Amino acid sequence: MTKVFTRPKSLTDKPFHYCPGCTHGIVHRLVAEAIDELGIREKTIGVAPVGCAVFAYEYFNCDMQEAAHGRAPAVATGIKRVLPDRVVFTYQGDGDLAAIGTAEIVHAATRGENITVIFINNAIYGMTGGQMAPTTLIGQVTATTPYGRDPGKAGYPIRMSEMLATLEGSAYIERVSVHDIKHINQAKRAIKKAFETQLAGKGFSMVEVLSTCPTNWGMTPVEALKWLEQNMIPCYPLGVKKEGK
Amino acid sequence: MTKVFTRPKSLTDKPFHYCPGCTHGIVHRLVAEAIDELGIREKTIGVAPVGCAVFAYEYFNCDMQEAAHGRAPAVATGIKRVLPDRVVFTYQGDGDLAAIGTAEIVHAATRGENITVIFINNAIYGMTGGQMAPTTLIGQVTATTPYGRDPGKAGYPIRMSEMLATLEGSAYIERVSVHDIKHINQAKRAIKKAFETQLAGKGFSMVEVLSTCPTNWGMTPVEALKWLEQNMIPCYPLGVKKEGK
Amino acid sequence: MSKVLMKGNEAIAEAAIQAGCRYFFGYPITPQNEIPAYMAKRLPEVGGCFIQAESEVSAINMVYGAAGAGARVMTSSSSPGISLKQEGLSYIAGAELPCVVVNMVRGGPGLGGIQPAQSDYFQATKGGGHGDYHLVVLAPSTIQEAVDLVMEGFDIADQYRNPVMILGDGMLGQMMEPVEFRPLSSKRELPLKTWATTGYTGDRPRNIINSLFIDPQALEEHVKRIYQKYEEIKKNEVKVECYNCEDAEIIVAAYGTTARIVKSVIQKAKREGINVGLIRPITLWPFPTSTFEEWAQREHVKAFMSVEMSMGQMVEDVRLSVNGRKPVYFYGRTGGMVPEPNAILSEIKKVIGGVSR
Amino acid sequence: MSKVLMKGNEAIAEAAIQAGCRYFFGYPITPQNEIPAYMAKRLPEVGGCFIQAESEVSAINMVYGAAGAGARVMTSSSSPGISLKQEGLSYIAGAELPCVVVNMVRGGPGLGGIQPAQSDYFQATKGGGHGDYHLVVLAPSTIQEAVDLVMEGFDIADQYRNPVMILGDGMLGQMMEPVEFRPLSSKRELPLKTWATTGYTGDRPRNIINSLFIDPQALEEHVKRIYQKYEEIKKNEVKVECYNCEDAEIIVAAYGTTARIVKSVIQKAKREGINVGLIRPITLWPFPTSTFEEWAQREHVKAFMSVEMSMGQMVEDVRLSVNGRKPVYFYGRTGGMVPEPNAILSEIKKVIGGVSR
Amino acid sequence: MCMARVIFDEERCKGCELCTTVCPKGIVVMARDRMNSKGYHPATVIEMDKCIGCAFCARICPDVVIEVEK
Amino acid sequence: MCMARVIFDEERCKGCELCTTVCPKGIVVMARDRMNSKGYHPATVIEMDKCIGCAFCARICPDVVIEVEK
Amino acid sequence: MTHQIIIAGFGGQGIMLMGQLLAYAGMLEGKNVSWLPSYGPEMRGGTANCNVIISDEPVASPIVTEATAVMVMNRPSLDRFEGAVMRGGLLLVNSSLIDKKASRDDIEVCYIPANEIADQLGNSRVANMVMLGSYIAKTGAVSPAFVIESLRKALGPSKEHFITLNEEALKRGAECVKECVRR
Amino acid sequence: MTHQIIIAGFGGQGIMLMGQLLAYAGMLEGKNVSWLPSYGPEMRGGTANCNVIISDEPVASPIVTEATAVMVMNRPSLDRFEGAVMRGGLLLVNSSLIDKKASRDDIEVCYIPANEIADQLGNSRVANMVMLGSYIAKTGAVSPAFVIESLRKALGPSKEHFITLNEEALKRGAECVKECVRR
Ligand SMILES: Cc1ncc(C[n+]2csc(CCOP(=O)(O)OP(=O)(O)O)c2C)c(N)n1
Ligand SMILES: Cc1ncc(C[n+]2csc(CCOP(=O)(O)OP(=O)(O)O)c2C)c(N)n1
Ligand code: SF4
Ligand code: SF4
Ligand code: SF4
Ligand code: SF4
Repeated sequence: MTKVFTRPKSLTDKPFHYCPGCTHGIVHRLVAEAIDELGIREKTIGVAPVGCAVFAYEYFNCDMQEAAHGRAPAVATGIKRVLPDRVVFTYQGDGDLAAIGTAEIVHAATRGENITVIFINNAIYGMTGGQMAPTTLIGQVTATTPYGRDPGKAGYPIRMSEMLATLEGSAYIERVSVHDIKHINQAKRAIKKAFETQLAGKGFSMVEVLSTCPTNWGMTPVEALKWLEQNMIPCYPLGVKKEGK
Repeated sequence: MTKVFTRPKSLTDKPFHYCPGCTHGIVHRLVAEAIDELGIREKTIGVAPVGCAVFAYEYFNCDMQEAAHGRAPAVATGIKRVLPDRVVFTYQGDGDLAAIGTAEIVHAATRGENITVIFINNAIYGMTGGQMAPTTLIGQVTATTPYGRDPGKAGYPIRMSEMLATLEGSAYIERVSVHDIKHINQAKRAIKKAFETQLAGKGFSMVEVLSTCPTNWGMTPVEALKWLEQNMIPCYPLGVKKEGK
Repeated sequence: MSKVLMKGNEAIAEAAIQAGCRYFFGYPITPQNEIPAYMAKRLPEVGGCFIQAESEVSAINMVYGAAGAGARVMTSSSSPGISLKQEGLSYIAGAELPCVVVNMVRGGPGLGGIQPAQSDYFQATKGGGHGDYHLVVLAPSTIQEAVDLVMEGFDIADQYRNPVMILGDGMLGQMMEPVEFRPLSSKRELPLKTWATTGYTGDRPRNIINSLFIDPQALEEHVKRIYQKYEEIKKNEVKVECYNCEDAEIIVAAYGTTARIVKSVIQKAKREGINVGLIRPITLWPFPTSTFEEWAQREHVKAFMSVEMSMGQMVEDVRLSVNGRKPVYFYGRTGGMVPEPNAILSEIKKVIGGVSR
Repeated sequence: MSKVLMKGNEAIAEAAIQAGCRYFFGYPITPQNEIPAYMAKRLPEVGGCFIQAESEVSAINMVYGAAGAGARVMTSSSSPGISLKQEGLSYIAGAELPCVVVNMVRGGPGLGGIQPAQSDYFQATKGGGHGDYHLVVLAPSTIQEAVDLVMEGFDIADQYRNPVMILGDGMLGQMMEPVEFRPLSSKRELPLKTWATTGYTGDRPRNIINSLFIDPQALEEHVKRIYQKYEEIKKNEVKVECYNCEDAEIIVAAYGTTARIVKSVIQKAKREGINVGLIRPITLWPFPTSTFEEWAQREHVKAFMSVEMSMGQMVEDVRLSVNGRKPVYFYGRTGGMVPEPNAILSEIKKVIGGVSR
Repeated sequence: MCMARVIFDEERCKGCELCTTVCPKGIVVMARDRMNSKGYHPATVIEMDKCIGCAFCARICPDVVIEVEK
Repeated sequence: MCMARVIFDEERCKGCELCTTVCPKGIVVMARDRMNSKGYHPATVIEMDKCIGCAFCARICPDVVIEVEK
Repeated sequence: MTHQIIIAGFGGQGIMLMGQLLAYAGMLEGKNVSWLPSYGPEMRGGTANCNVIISDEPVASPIVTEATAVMVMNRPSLDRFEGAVMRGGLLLVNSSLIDKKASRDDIEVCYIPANEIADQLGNSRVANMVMLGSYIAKTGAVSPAFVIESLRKALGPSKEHFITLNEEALKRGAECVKECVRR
Repeated sequence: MTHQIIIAGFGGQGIMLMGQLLAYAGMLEGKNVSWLPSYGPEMRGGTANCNVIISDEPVASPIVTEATAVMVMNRPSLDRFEGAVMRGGLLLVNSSLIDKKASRDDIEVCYIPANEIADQLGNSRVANMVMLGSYIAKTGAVSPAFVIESLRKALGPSKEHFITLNEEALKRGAECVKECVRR
């Protein structure tokens, strides 16, 4: 018998600290698989965010930098400009990328910075205990929208992929989900393609992954996947948002 | 004989400090005229940026706050939340709004903050002596793109109006120009409409005004208007980008 | 009024509301998340407004706008977030706007950790932002004191048109104690906010909130005027607790949570026949310099020791105050480690041994 | 090598390039705009890379990334922009990354003005960011010294893996003086950057650039290790100039541009028969404490006076060093006003009058 | 009969049950009878001979608990 | 003949010449013979009787130098 | 008299609530009290513990380093906090989940089958109240009536039906502690 | 000997360049020199001035408060800087643009019709070089040859044809200064 599914080499042995059923783990694995398959682990440098994925540097088996909250695209820019032949990726949550890090992601994209961004949209701030994210759905109850997100006061969910797709420097942007096997496979293809975009020197690539936070959504992991499918996807349509040149 | 054209009441008597032929002056006047015509001067609070318009608080004859560089939308948010029945506007350059203030403008827009933004796109940093702005055209020579803006290194011109139009909270966004009388008149209509949008409580409104910086472009004022028409408009198409509900 | 048992963070939020604060702009960060969460829940009930800003930078600038519009307004954060607010704080001080800013300090530098620390003392008291300015810095030691100081903090801010910082730490924010929301003991005559930008109807000069003075002479005058205000604050607002200082051989300087631990140590020391005093600055700026000066002149006081959850920051202000009259020692833990009573006591014994040798 | 006449800002930029700096991330702000402009022009010529970042926050985080990748990298700004970099600086210090940061100080607080000032001393030396850390702060007084210190600054940064700040002011940045780009007099053995994230090929442990230590004990150990490094720096890197101190009745402490003005004053005073000395800290952190200690013990020195373009910041470090042995006075102008020689002299005379009375 | 096998690194399992929802054969279940050292009931396969080696369980597992052989 | 008049606040003029480019009658010119205290040659109208009061000059003037009567 | 208490267990066992109820009850009795949680970055599945002080004197440090009593609800907590009990102090062990015995002989140890009793009551989630009942009965630190009043406050009026269950749990905990053995 | 010079005029009159050429020439002569501009926020139309020091000693403060010589190219500069000339010092006034006379009588004042001379040379933009020529001739602070060498550096090789014009301007300035009157 041969192994048909095994732990990717680009993950360390360290068990994830994520909550049970948290899809951060799935996406970590997909990223690692893509890196393995492209054979680029030795030349990949990852940038971890501040968010639940803050310990990503302990999981990805490549050189890593831990960025300040929201600044991963700037940090990645610094690395990539020094080492243009290396592969540089960031892994960021929606608080990190779509709130405090808005300027950094917009300008990395408009600069056409040749990096890959893995963007975890779980509609909430996980690490700090379930506050509203810019991606929180209308009506969604969080620690800082106790009466449900009211767009009149707290604004509307932000579609980062669509917004960044308007920028000339973005080369490849796709939104995927990991709520079932079919979508996990599609997510994997997208992530791989994002890295390939970078390898081809085409510029900024980003994959937005709709994800769950069972803990702060107050659901079981299984319920959370269902909620994602039923509530997030209608608000955040899946698919390729940009595919350049 | 009656006055058919006179200094608007919403401008103080103070002469502008702007360079000869700088269109900041035109836009100031248009804003003041709109405020006059809507009869809202007494309930208007303006927010000045850091940029050549930093002294705007000396020119607009209403209560004013001077914001930190890029933060005018946040300052305006603070004011508007405290005084929801007042009219609050910001006046910002492209360094202020499209570079350091990216996060603030994106989130004011996505929050549907009921404020009006006058956005001066002159493709350069005026006050600091002619550095590249995010809006600088490809090939344009500036103090920090001495070899011309190379998108491979310094990125692409950013179209803020188009980008912000993707956000649900933005109610009215139009791009105008002031390079001739016809366009000045159109700019005036747009600015007035932006204030009306706020008065109607519809949410975030912004008018992007293509403008000149003869000094840092190294042109006479007359040449600069021509350059604007011939070079900026093709890159920044005029027109309404968003008109909501 | 009766006492309620509350978390420090929640009590601080409630105190702000009771002080008339109706606007809160913040961004999540451990260990102060209960403050925005409480505000998000309570402010709509009292007709106020809570916004979760897109960042700490935005939050402090929303505070600027709201304060300039005449409102009582607060923000809170913890160390890295407070660093991001430094430009804004400098602007607020420069434009002379009143507001209250809470820093529930955690271990640093960088991302550091989330356990309690006092390593933002320098940043808070010397001006983490650029230029000549000061925050009024209040360092509560109990939740009751936190509540009282928040309420008074809003008054101080309004009276002097200056930002006030509440410097707590993760422990103070997370612990629960009984607390009473009571009217301030001293009522201040607060000036009307005639300077606020509320609309220029012509019945007063046009109001401008600003910190730009392009003429250096004008800027210098502006700064000097602010510094005259600071002299007033130094004269009127110093708060300090002296505990067991009479007959003390050694006086410990400690603030906030650390001061509580030192009190435990003092009781312990007493049982062992050692007389230890505590000077607990409640205002870190203005610093209770003269209190230290006075005790430094007492014969029985042989030495001072600053105990902090840092690598040694307040100790500089202690040294400046003691000014060479007596030796000043330091003991600290940092990075989220809390000094243990026994360790402090043994440091004290070492110093006493050394001094009397 | 021959001398060239250069603006301070441009000379600093060129010095960085000569020191092997190939990456610059910055954002425009007066009065340092010549630095990014020069870098934008020169870096492509030497195979380097200039990026005008979208903000100072981004710039300092690009520096973090590039430094972590092993490059010599610089950023520069002026006061408000430096405030925005405080979080990033704290991260860089926490992650122990070498880099050089230039602050061409202007008047504050807030937007303030654009004329030269020294009112960011506290921010630079005490840690404007959160947590326990220090920058090495170098304060050149001439353009030649600026050039030399920038070049050595990169070495210091690399040797200790710590950010180095060049603290200038608008005047130093804007003026021209002859300058020579010469090799450093002392060559250091610099450690290889084996810790840099350049790709994990397996021939070394996996490299991680990080400042997060969730376990407080680990964070404390980390901080203490950094502070041991600081002790090394204090031992090895203090730089100070003593000028005319022998026989001086009064010693003035001044740094940077102000020290130049004080030298003019000293010459003037000499002509009037007054003996004034100058201690000019070149490293503001580590501060030349022992130099002050030594001179404070001399009989002939009756007093110290700190002269600054601020409301009084370095004076605290002077007091801490003198530690009560002699009185310490302060004279300052701020907000972009430059102290006039005559005014300084008359302050000196007042002090001498007071002390000898 | 398909020659396939799944191996659970039970210590890593957090009992989230996601794997149990995707198995086309319905053979992945939670081992209610035992707990790992983290206090979770681990997932397991009861009728291994039914396994077709599709690796769905492995692919959805957020904690990389499962290896599949075929 | 159109009864219209433009009035220049010459001290405010910065000599940018924009007004001269938009006048449909071509009557706005720079007064090369004089300078205001800021050192600029101000704009002026030579043949006022040709003015139709369209206010184009006023509308493009960045410094609100011009008033128009009709 | 000063009670210095440490309570520890898994997250989800109601550790924090136990401490808060104790503190609240102490406050209702007019004592000085404090409650201090340990807080960490993990959202779920971590360990939880808190310090409670109930005292006639004002509370100086809220940190308990020498506990008059420690309650451990799971095995790792026993290992970690057994040493924190002061000489002569009290250790309460949830014997339902902890098969090990305590190792010190200078303290009093009681084994409370808290989960078993809770299961008997039909709701394993009240194991914490069983343990609390034992503690109160053993030490008299606060009166059970005040604990119930506190619980009523904490749960809100809608959960009145839970109160009876919790009251019962407290009582059963109190009864069971009588079997406690001094070693 | 220390020359402490202030040069002032409109932005655009080449004030800054005058100062830089002086400093550069001083450096080429082996003197210690410094050049300090005043800088402001306005991009255009403001006034411009700079301080130059040329000295045998190392330059302490680069700020000139008591000038050995002041050159004013426009009227506002005369008003502002006349007082900065040290007793016995030199004031050079661009009489083409300044109709007023200096008011002090404890200094030497020369009136140079710099713009007129420049216009005669066919390029009003070299008025600054005329003024510089006068200053150099009057004080001998630096040699004209070094000024020309400096100019060559500043302009770059492509502008060689300008050099002759500037040389001529320097010379004419030098000549005209002979008519200077001590008041
Ligand atoms: C400057 C700063 N602000 C705030 C924080 C606190 N913080 C840590 S993680 C986080 C949000 C994380 O949310 P998200 O990016 O959505 O990631 P998730 O945890 O959901 O994966 C915040 C606000 C911080 N560490 N630094
Ligand atoms: C935090 C901060 N960074 C930088 C500056 C310097 N600065 C002043 S204005 C300006 C840019 C202005 O450009 P823009 O917004 O395009 O306006 P314009 O001057 O062209 O009207 C900059 C970078 C500052 N004052 N504060
Ligand atoms: S808090 Fe949410 S995002 Fe974070 S690890 Fe837990 S489930 Fe995942
Ligand atoms: S620098 Fe440019 S934008 Fe600024 S006032 Fe002058 S012309 Fe206008
Ligand atoms: S998906 Fe993984 S972690 Fe979840 S129950 Fe199955 S094996 Fe365990
Ligand atoms: S447009 Fe205005 S400022 Fe320009 S020349 Fe005409 S009147 Fe003067």
